[in-house]
Amino acid sequence: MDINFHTFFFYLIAILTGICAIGVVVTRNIVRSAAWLLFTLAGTAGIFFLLNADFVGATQLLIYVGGTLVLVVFGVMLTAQGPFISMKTGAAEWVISTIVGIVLYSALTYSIFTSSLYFPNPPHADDPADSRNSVKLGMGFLGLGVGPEYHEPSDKVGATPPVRTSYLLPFEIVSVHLLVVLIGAAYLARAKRRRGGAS
Amino acid sequence: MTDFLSSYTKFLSPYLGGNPAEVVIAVIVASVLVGFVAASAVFFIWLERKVSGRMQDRLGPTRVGGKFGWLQTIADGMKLLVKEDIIPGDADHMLFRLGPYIAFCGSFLAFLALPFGNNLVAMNMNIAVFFMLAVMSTEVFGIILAGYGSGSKWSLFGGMREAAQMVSYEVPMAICVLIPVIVAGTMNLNLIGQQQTGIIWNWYLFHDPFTFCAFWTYFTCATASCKRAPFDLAEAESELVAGFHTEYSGLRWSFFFMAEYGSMFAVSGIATLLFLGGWHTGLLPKQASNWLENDAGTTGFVLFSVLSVAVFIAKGWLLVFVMMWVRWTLPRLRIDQVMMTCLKYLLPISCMLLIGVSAWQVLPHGVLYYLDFIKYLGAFACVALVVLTIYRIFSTRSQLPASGAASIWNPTRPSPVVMAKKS
Amino acid sequence: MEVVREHPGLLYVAATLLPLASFTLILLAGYARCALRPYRDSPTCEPIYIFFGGGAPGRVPSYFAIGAIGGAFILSVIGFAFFLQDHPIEWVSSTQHAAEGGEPQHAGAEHGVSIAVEERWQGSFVWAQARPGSEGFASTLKLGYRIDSLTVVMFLMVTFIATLIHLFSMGYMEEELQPTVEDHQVHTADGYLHRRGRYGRFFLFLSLFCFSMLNLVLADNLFQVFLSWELVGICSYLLIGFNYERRSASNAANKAFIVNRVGDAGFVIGLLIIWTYIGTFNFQEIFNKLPNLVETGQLPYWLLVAAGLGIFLGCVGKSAQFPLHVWLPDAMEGPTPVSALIHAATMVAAGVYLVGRVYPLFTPEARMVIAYTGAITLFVAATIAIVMTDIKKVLAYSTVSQLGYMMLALGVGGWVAGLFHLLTHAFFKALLFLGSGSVIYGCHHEQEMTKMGGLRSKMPITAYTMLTGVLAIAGIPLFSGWYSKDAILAQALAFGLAHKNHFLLFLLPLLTAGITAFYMFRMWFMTFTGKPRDEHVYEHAHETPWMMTVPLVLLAIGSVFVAWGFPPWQAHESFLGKHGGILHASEPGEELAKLHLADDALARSAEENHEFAGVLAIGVVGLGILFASLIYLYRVLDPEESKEQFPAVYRFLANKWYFDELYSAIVVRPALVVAGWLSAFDLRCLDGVLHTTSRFTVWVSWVSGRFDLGIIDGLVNVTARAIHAVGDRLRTVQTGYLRSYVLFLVLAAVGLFLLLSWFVSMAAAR
Amino acid sequence: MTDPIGLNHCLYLGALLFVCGAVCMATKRNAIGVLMGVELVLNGANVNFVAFARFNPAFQMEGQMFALFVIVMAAAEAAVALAIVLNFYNNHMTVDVDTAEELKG
Repeated sequence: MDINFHTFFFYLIAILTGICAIGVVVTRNIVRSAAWLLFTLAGTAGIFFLLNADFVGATQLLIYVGGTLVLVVFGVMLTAQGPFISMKTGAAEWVISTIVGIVLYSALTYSIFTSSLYFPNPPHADDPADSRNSVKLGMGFLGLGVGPEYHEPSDKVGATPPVRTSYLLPFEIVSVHLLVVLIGAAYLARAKRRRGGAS
Repeated sequence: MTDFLSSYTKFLSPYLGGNPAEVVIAVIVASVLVGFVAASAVFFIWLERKVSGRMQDRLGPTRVGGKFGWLQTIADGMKLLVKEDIIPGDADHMLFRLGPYIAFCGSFLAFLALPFGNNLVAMNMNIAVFFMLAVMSTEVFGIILAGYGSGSKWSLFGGMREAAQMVSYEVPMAICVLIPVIVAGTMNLNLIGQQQTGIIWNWYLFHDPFTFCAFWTYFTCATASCKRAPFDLAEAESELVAGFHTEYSGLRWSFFFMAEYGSMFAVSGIATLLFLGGWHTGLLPKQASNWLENDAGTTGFVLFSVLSVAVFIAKGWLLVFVMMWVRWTLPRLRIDQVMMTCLKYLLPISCMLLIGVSAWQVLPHGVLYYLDFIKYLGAFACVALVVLTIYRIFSTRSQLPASGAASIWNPTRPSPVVMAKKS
Repeated sequence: MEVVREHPGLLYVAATLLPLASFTLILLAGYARCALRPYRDSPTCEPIYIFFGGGAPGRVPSYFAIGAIGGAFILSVIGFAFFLQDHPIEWVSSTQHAAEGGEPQHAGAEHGVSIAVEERWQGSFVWAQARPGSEGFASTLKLGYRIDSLTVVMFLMVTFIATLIHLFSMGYMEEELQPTVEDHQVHTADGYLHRRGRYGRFFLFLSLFCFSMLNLVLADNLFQVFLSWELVGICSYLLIGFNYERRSASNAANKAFIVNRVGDAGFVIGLLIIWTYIGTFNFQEIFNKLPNLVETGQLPYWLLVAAGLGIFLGCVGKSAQFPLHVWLPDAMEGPTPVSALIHAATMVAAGVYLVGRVYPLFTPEARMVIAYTGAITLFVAATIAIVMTDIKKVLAYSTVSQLGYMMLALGVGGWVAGLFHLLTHAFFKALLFLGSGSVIYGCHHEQEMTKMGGLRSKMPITAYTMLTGVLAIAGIPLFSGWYSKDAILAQALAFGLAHKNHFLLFLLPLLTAGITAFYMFRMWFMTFTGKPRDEHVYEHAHETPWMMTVPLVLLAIGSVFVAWGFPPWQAHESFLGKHGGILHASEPGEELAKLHLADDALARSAEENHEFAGVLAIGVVGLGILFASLIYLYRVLDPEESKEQFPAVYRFLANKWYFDELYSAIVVRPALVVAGWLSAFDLRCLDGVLHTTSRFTVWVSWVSGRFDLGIIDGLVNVTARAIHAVGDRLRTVQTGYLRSYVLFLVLAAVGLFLLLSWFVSMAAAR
Repeated sequence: MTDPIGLNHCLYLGALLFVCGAVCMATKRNAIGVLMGVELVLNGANVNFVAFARFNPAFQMEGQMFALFVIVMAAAEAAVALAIVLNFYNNHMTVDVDTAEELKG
């Protein structure tokens, strides 16, 4: 038994996250569901921290928990009217869904398992300093090459300097996409006068 | 977790060694932080009462615990601890219970990444300031859940307002935080603090006009995101009874207050570190400060650390005091005005500042050389303003009538101020 | 600045383009306003709409226009200064140069300049090329400018007069500023016509006109002249028809336009001949090539005559010469400033200007035609002017008459004299027209002289400035008209002496000089002296505002001094027209000499006969004035009586020599008859063919339609029904429940993963 | 339990989150509940991405980049989805997705 803190906390957080995720599914009350979802997301963020992805974890907290989830709960409150808070799902549907879910999970674990048999874990560098890469993420977003080197296929070796992946373009696309979504969502959700509302 | 604490293990491992040491250290650090948050909450509540009292020409607490009512908050806390724990019948029990803890956790987690002095930080993160913003943003969720879970319309309204306000104010606040981050080139609060070593004009507040403006913008947003007056719409007494914590009492209620005062200090701490030189006094030159820390032996190091922590906490408290000052000075805004302030004013201003500071960063060195005097100018102007204000305070006090300020409002006697105006 | 110093000709290009800019601005603002009018009530559009002028007409367009033309005037003055630096003109000369014979010093003004100086005053760019890359014979159309002394003087004249007329118009068109203008001359079912004010539109047209006129003067080639020529024509059309609701105005505009088309047809013929045989439109190139072409016979002589006459026909139309003069009097329907600017001072002078420009193209035969055309015109018009009672019509016929003088001068070889008269005439005719405008404005749009009289006391400035103009046009010594008219008469006399059988060419203008004086003084006396004939008009008459009197005064000063030389009492010493003066500098003497058309003896004879002709003219003019004062001032003779004594003559003159009736009989009516025939042919024959074709087409379509419905649609329908049946079976899969779709999705994912794992294991096992 | 934490552990967790999200989508009748399911699914994917970033040096950058983009996309998707839900609510006076069956075959 070589349980260090890393392992211990991973199991702890992973199990709690899993339980909370199941809680999201089984809770009938939608707001409680949201609370479970909050814990799931926070747990996921914890997993990210454990996996040395500080920046992603913090982003997860800031955007998911502080933004998206608040928005979702906001939506719940805007649409909540007594009976709609917990809408009952039929038992048959529950049974079917659960069976399908279990089958899917089995399929997934099976494929993970088989693939790990044939493709063993790649060796990973366990140096924490190496993985604290928020700076590299930022450089990637700014268009400086940070990915693995890629050599242009060419007759002459070394004719062109190796290219490294950078993420400026996707970053810009996502920015524009967010802006468009912002406008679109505002347009969709704006207060409309009902047609023929005067009558 | 090993990664989180790596800096501490490196520092302490010779003395404790191995894994058990990590547990012990983690526990100690957590207790110290919780203790600090609780203690400062206690202090702030007392301070708030005294400040509001003085501002309203009252004395505030005077009796409990001796001369200044030192123990008033402790007494209140005792009362809250032993109060009956009431959960309304219509409330959603689970969410009602959950709310205060989520709020407190969000506020408390922020302290993990807050350096109180050079390397005096629980978790020396690369993205410390981002982390702090992130975890503080989860605080709002607790409040929403509390507002919803109470099953009361006042609470629900309070929660909704809180949600809208916090989500909106997070945006300009984050942008304002980015401004010194751009100047510093790192999100590591410890490094940012180190970069401001030296005389007062090394503070990022005076680095250039944009950071100067960014400080005020940030502080406004921070006040709003702590839901402090004049932005305290979530608990507006005149409209919503007590807002999201209408149904709360006892210990749960005090958790909300711990969370509020905790996040007040947290945002003040961020402001201190980003703009006001962190743990630096602003009086010692860079060489002297470095000498004291590194070359003056253990005594110097300890002295330096104690001084750092004291200076940092003093600065944080000063900013918290300013928040209280503002609370008792300005009237509360309407909710639409609050949102308008954010979206129509603070957001564009912060965006402009961001662009401006980025432009400043890419200015040619030759130009920067000539623009460097701005920081001296700003620093001297600010210091002069502070000195002038203090002088005015004392000189004004000497001009007050001997009977004290209270006599001005005594209706039976003609007011000296009015008389002075007439003559 | 450096560019201007190196190419001062560009100043003139800029001066030309300024009015175009003003035109464009006003036009765009107008478009913007029209586009915005439907939205003028919306709060966002309203400020923009108001910015572009809003609902009511404003003064802003006139500021643009007057600014543009004023700027052009200033540029012209600056350009003149530059020009004098490069081309020394002697201000005080003496006749001994001419007497000494040979090429005197003044020739240096033309030939002494170096090539570099020539380059500075001209430039061009390719506008269109028939065969790109080849810049040769009859392939390249260029736009360009070439500044010589004629251009310079014309620019000064046109811009100066146009500026003043713009200023005058600001006052005259005042009532167009109202949002609703009542037109008393147009009756509708609801009484008088009400329309929107057209202040901006007026200045829009004026600006376009100024641009066109300046461009015409600036041009260095016939093609560009032709473009401007047509632009000027369209401006004239637009401005004559400014009050287009009036039937008379729209008719007059049409008439002017159509009559000009006749002239322009000749112009185009001339252009085609030049293009085909000479291969270029550039004046200099034409003149350089011409002698060689004529000598070698590559250009047949009769074609050269035809080309000259064709171009002259264009000039006849534009300058309202007999027999195409009928449009000009009718053109008086336009607002008076327009009459002053276009139909007196500048545009009609374009014909004369062009004749001067292409002077070497005219063979002696062509010149004779020009001379006789001018002579007939000047006489006919003057006789008609005697009986006209409309103040503007009198001036219109006097314009025609004076233009006849210019043509005559050109025809008899007096190049300088003709263009000299063009310049002086512009000043005093603009003055007279503006004065008449002032009178009309002061009398509330009363144009009949029979209702005026005694206005001298009511509007003194107008009266005395107009008197100056009358004296000038009559040819009283020391007034500008005297110098130019003397020059013409001297030239005509010299010509008549040289060619005895054409002596009529001297007698007619001499006689007409007297008639001119008579009818001009008649006009002045009827308008300003004596007892008021119509009390109502007299009561309401008033002096006009400063915007209208200031131009009058300036023009009066101009009509006195513009032709002065040193000493002023010597008619042939006028700096404009003297031998060696500024106009003489650009006389195409060299080109004429190459074509053996120069006649030095004639020129010398003209110099010698100058004084004799002058004395004769003064005598005739004095007689004319005497008659006029006897009849209209002192009332010794009653004009009504003479009218009754010579009814046939009066009717003949009052009906304008029956020109309109003549044209109606020989042109208009036959044209209408032929048009009727053509219409009948169109209706019967062409339409019949068309109807048959269409019936056939309908039948074919019906057959095709049956085929389409039965066979093609049938196939399509079968396919569609099959697909519909299949879809009907399949649609039950789509339950409409979102969650069942998710379940399908998950099941599919399960299948996919199992398949994937199987593949992976297979691959790995191998 | 005795293995050091490796790729597979994270993948199992991601799969669990994914399956929970899918089942959540299939069972919740509340439109916002469906939306939560989507968030869960995306989180499962994110866990996988970050795990690959951690354990496969070739994906060290890409994994985290993709995780970030997924988070941003999720935020955008949530905004649009909520707007749609609000519209749905305006039209049907409920957020029960089973009432949206106008398009059934």
